[in-house]
Amino acid sequence: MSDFLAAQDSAGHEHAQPRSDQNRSLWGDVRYELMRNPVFWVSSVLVLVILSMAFAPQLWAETSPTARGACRLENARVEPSAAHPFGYTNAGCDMWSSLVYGTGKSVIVAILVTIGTVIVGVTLGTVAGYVGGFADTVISRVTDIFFGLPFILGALVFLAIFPDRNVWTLTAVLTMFGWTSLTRVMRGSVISTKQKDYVDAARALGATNFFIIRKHILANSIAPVIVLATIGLGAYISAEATLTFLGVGYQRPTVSWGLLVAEGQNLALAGFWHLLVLPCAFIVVTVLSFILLGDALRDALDPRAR
Amino acid sequence: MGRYVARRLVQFIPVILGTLFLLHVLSVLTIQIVGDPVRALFGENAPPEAILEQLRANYNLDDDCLEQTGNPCVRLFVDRLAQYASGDFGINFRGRSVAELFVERFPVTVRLTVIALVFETVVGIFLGVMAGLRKDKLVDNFVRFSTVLLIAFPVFVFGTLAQLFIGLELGLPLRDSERAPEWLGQMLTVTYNPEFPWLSLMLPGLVLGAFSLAAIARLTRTSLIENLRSDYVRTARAKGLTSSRTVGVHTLRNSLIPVVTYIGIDIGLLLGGALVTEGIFNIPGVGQLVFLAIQANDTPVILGVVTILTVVFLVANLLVDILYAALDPRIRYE
Amino acid sequence: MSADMTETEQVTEDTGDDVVLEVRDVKKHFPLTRGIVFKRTVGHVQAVDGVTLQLERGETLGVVGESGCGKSTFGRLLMGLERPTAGSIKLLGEEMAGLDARGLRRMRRNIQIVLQDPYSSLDPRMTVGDIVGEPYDVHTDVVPKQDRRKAVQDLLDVVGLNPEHINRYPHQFSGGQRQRIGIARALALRPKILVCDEPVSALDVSVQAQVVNLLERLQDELGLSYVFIAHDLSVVRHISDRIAVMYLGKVVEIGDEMEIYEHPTHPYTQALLSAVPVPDPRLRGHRDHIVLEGDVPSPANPPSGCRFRTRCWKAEDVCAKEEPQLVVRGPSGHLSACHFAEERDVIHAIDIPTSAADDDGSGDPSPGSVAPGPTA
Amino acid sequence: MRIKTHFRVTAVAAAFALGLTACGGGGGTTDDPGGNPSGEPTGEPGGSYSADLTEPTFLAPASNCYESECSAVLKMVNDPLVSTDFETGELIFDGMAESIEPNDDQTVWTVTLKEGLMFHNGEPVDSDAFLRAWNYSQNPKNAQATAGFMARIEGAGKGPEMSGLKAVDDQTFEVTLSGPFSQFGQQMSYAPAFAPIAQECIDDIKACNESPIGTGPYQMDGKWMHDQGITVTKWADYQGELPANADTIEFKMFTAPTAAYRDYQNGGVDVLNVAPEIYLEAKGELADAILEEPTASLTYLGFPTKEAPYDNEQLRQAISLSIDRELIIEKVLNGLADASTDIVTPPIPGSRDDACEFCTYDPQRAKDLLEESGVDPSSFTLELYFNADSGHELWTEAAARQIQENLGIDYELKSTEWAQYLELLDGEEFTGPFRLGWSLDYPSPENYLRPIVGTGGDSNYTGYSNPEFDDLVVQGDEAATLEESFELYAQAGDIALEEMPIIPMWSGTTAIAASDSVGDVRYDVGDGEIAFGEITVSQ
Amino acid sequence: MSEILTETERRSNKSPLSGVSFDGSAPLLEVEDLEVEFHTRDGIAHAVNNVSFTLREGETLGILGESGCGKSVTAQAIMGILDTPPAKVTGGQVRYRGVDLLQLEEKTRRHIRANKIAIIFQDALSSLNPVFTVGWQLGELYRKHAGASRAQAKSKAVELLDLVGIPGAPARINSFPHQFSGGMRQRVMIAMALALEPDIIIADEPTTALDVTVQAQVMTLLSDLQREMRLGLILITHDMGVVADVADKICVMYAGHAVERADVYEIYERPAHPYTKALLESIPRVDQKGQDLTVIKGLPPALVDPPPGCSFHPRCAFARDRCTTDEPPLYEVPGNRLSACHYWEEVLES
Repeated sequence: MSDFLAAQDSAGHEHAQPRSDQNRSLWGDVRYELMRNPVFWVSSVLVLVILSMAFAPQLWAETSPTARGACRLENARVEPSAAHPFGYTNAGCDMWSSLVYGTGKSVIVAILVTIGTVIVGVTLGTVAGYVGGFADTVISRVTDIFFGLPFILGALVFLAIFPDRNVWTLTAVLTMFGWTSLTRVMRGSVISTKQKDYVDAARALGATNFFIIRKHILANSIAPVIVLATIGLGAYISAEATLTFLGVGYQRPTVSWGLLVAEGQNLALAGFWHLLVLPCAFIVVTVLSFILLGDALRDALDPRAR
Repeated sequence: MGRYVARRLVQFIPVILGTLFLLHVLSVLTIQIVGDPVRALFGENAPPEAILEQLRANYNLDDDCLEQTGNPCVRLFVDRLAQYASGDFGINFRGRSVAELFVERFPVTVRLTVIALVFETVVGIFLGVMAGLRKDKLVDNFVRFSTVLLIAFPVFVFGTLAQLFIGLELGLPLRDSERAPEWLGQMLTVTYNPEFPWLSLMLPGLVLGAFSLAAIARLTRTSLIENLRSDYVRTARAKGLTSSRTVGVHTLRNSLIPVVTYIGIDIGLLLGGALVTEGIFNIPGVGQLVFLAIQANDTPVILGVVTILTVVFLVANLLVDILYAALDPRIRYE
Repeated sequence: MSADMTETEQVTEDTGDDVVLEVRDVKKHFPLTRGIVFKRTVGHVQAVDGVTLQLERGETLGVVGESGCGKSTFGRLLMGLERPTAGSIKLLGEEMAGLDARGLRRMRRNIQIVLQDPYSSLDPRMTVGDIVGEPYDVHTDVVPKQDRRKAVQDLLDVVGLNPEHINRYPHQFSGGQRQRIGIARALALRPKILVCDEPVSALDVSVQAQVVNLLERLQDELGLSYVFIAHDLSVVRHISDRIAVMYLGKVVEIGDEMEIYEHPTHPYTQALLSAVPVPDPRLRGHRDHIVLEGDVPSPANPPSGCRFRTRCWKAEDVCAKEEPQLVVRGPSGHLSACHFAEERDVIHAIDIPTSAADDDGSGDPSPGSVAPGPTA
Repeated sequence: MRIKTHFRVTAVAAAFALGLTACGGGGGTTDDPGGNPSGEPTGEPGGSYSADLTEPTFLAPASNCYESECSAVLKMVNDPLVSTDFETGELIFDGMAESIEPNDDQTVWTVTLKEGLMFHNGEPVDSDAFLRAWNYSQNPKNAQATAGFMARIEGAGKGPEMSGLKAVDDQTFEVTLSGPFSQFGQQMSYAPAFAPIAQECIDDIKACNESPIGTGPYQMDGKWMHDQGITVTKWADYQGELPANADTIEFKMFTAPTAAYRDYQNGGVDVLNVAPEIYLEAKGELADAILEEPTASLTYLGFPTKEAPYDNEQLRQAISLSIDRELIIEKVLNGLADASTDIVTPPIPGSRDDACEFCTYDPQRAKDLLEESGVDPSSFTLELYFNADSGHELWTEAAARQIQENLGIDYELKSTEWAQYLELLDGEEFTGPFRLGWSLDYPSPENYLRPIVGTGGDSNYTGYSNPEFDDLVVQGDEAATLEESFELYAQAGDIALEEMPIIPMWSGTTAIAASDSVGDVRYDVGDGEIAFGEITVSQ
Repeated sequence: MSEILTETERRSNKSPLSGVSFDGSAPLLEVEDLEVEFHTRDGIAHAVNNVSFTLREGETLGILGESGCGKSVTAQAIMGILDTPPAKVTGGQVRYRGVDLLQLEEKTRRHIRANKIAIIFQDALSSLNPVFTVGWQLGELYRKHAGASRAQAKSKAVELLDLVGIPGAPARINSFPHQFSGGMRQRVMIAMALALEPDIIIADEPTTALDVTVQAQVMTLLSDLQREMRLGLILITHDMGVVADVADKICVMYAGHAVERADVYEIYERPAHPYTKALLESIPRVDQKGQDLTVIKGLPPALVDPPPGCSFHPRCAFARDRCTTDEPPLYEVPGNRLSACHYWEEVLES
């Protein structure tokens, strides 16, 4: 090889300069775009706060509402006061610590579901989009099957099987009915990436399909999936609340936002507004943060939006 | 076009069979894991075994495979398919024909869905267009924020608030008033009223459509902004057309293509997902029917109704696809 | 030369030791399917339909034709990106059609491609170094890992890019520079043959020459053979030694650059050449102006006999019945597939009156009558 | 008579409910059975009003009705055979029976019907109408929900006709029981199970279910509008004694109690069962306008008495003592219950208000007893079972927390679907205390004691068996007078309350709201229902 | 050319412009010192700087330049269809028959478009609305500008398609753009531009995406129509061959500047600007073999951050120090030409 290169007359031709002076990668561009966006900052700080509550609630509240003696029935529904700015829940637990410790149940499910749906969606979407033909037909039809089942109905039927509802069953059911849209998006994205010339170029180099998928297809197809997943994450938090409201989500003594909202729903109208408003505020702010984060990501990832 | 429809129809078959089988397996598992739904009809006071057995036989729940956890009971599935093929969707635990139940409730849900669809489409597209035309302006940010809020609020909270503040605070005085027209009061009702089958579904329809309204507004906005940048909009301007015509005729129709796709999906979500709204506003619709059936492990209803719903959903999707083809001639002549 | 000369004879005639690529009667038909449940084939798009040609060492073969004539598919066939429906492609004497995946991979070290679109042919998420070094990731035995960076930088230097820009991303480069990156990637495995599929058509005029010159220099320095596929006949003429003119999946005329441009015998070639504008206003109205009617027919349903007859002003009954063979016709001695092959100079000014009086005969748009011949 | 089946609880209310069970309970006021009117009595008959209801299961045959929703309607449409006075436990012949006479050993019962009774369609109500209905009901082929009520009759559940049922003449029939049973008369006051059936109805049960042919003061006005409503109007030819003040009653169906309340606020419903989930809100708005009446529903915790450590009597007593029933009633049940003092709930004749020694909250005594028992509180985790989504989460958790706090026993809450819960019950597979409820089929202490605590009782899931107890109950059954039998039942109850296979928690209270346009709203003791027929409408 | 508009239509069509007094003796179009800026994230891009030219009846002006040189922006500025924001016309005049279009109300301006000045875009497929039939899109002009009925509009559309040589026009008006071939689509675009018989047609790269044979068809059609209808034609292209064939005058643009303006024969024979010269030398010719291609080194500058002085200096073989500081004015070159090069004499001689 070196002799081949040595044969080159390196003198006599000038090096063309790249046109852009900013040495940014594509992701660098995205980062740059995000840094300039106040929506991104606000939403990502909120998301960090929420995540820390989910994974390390002890940082935010001293005692878990499930700890021995943490809740006293005498305090049930006590409204916010200076000493206890968040008041007490219907079960006489401190509302703030219930909300903080409830974050985990609500958010971790959403995160797990997001991870699950992304894994399933990316895998199946890639296979369907890249391999095409029979595999595509089968995957597309299976996607249709799950898609044809309305989400809430499907979840209700499914959750009826697992009376012991915990993070895992909720994750399973939400994943089961959440993967379809990501698969479809990924499939479409892979199909368009597959047609890109650089894929042809790699094939011309003799790259194997696996190599091409790994190096080119995945990286270039996943952006819309990421955006959709972020928005989905917010939606799953909301979904947990709805399922709990319908009586197929978490059950006491678990603490989750959905449970608190469902519980506060009627009590609020009886005058205990804090029981509804506070958990709702947590859900809304969280969902809002994730959706706005997804929006910011989408804007940053979409070159046309610039 | 005919070919396109035919192909879509043929694609239905495996999807419907698949959905049916999926449901079947889920319901079989429910019985196997959770327990005998017939026994659950009676409470702490267990009835004579002979009666339970008779009931199990009545509801086709006496197969041995229902005792073996994990057994998919394929034979039951085949029987059921044959039964469905003859138009028999079984009876529920109250001895009523599932098909009849569905027919009774379906019109209500359809009305609700139609109202929600019209509302979300009209308002959603309007908001989306407003936001898209004034990108990054106040209107845009307002629409953006409020739509996200609609998405973030769990529907049951939203429904209750609407019921209280619109239905009671606003609607009740109207209904009590001598001067206000009756239809106005009925539009702002708190519960379904069979005497006003459309008007009393207005408020629930709005609640039901709120989530999708947000989605449609956002979709329209994105799509409109994208299309406004397209060459043919430039052409329309070069043709000396007014800006309202440029947007209203040349951009909007193209922008609605993804919206129409979404609506196709949404029909399914609305049909099946209406149960929360139906519960809050006491609407005897299909969603509620299924929900109650799930609570009671009323397998024949779950299977029968969800099957019909799936078919309806698929048909709705087909119609949307045809509409899609009507909007986009490039699809039509494929 | 007799019209009944067989194809084999043509081939043997030209085959020499220096032939690096030998294509014989290669066809690529894409099936057209229809059906609701079961797909049935209702026809074929005859993208490439019996192309026979050779490429010699150090030679540049230009392939020209209108869009849809099959020239790009032909390029992909050469690369093994499409498997031919029939026919044989021999690369350095080895038949490609019979190769398994591994064999094909090995062969790909000898033939590489430069793609048309400098934007979509580079993965936007990879650095220039990764892109140019990708061949080494695929063929791991070519350059040891520790030497790869150096090899890539050398390659960048070869194509006239600053080796220090190895960590930059494609979007930071202009179209011309991207095309250089594409060329560097194609060169990494030291191929013998480069298939250039419209390598400059997406570039700005002022940059086009940079790339064309680079390709020429590389050919001289590395002894490459080029298959240069393009629709721009000016560029093709500039770079090619021999030219193949394709129409609807077939080669209609093939010969040395001088033969094709100065003495074209196939009406299609003549029409093509006459349509190329020349940047010299003095030639206005003084060139043979052939305006072809209509569009290229669908390759799924090509005309019988001579495929060009539907747009040809010379067409007679025989053209519909009998497909003209690609044989040597006329005095110039190159191959042409026309029953009525006849030389005609279409690129030069016809030396008649210098009066600038407007001609009004050029380009009568009414169908059937194509306005051949000089005007004024 | 509501609690028996959990249709409403499990199937409906759970979805939208977060409080307690949506239904009230059977039973009624212990005082003046003649009526305890609320609102402004108008006294004038006529007019129409509406009341909330959950979709019933079946309206015909009546023997398929085993829950409060259908019986509320059937109560209007059907006359009972006989009623029971809750004060004394004696039978009242305000229904179709002229008289009901047992033989000496309480095995053969003769029922004599009043003259001239007929169905809404004109068919006579004669012995055949009863034989037709009862035989249909007991036949397992027909799988009737109340078939169990026929179980004591000779030959029940064996074929199309029972050998123990014979018509003497058009007006008289004889019931032969397979054993002596002094409370059979009271049992027959559960109207739906013992209702007659018209020939037209049995010929086309499906049609009859949509529009039942009854014998009562009201008849169906049009068909059953499933999930929307049932309207009944006064039957002009009614000969019976039951009150029917309003001309029409519209029952409006609601699946969610909140929706029902919203419609009440909206003026769409006049008489409303205030469900627990909206009680606080309604109480805040309506205050004293809400009528609160005790019911006969018992909530209790059962122990797997054969499982260690729950086989220890003192531990069971200690657990019972460590639960602050009053606090839970106040904070969780919003006062809608009365702490238990007996296994038999207050409105039932023969119930006592001081029978349960270990039902009061006494943490110190609980600790002492635990120490005495020798059970190490840290050696096990108390697994507390309840059925999910039926509003039991909050109080079971509260109770478990109190046990933990007072006895130092850690807890784990176990909830399952109703069907699964029943399977666990049937298999006696619980590994810790479990929640259950009970309500009467007929107003007799026997109806509580035997099924729940008696050896092999239909609803005895504790594995508890005490021959002495069983013996006392049988003696009660055979006693010649009600008073004697109540005394014997009380002795049996004392044994159960000492050994505590179950710990009684509380009996329920129902809450009713009525609009200004209706009066004379009363909760009927015997029916466990609002006395719809008595309600008057201001015009 | 058939009489497309009736007299009544003509009158009604003129009415929105009745308040504007056009000077029939003034040149068809005069662009003077036109300046357009784009506000981008990276700063202000000066897309068009002091561009001036004149177009007379029956004349063809070629605007020649590479992508990004501002030629399309100039065209859209004349049409008044720039996206504002980000684009903004910051100076100059665009006079149609003596009336400065930039000063007119949007309503009036709208009527100038299509009625007086029409434009043909490069990519006909994306420039035609994919969801409407071609006939509908053509007819729309008559319906909206001339108040024609649907039937009238339809028959006019057929006439137009006939005029631009689309076979089977009566059937084809019901086709959608994607059902046409590239060349046919471009004919539709031309038909659309001609519909209201404008005085000026701006053709923005009308043949770039087309095959040479089709390009020849389209260019022939365009120049025939131009001649017949005495249109003022502005032909915007990067193809030096195409303009050489049809233009009367050439304006060469580079980095937003008009660097050279001259008669077509002069400019090809003896370019007076180094950029024009380099361009001519860098393109291969079909009628010559073996010519060496002169490479223009480097790349066109970014418009946000143009080099000081002459924007071409970093790539210019003639550049001196002065070029890096002084922006060259348009020097008058003998032969009624203009060149924005300090050393135009040197260029001319070389």
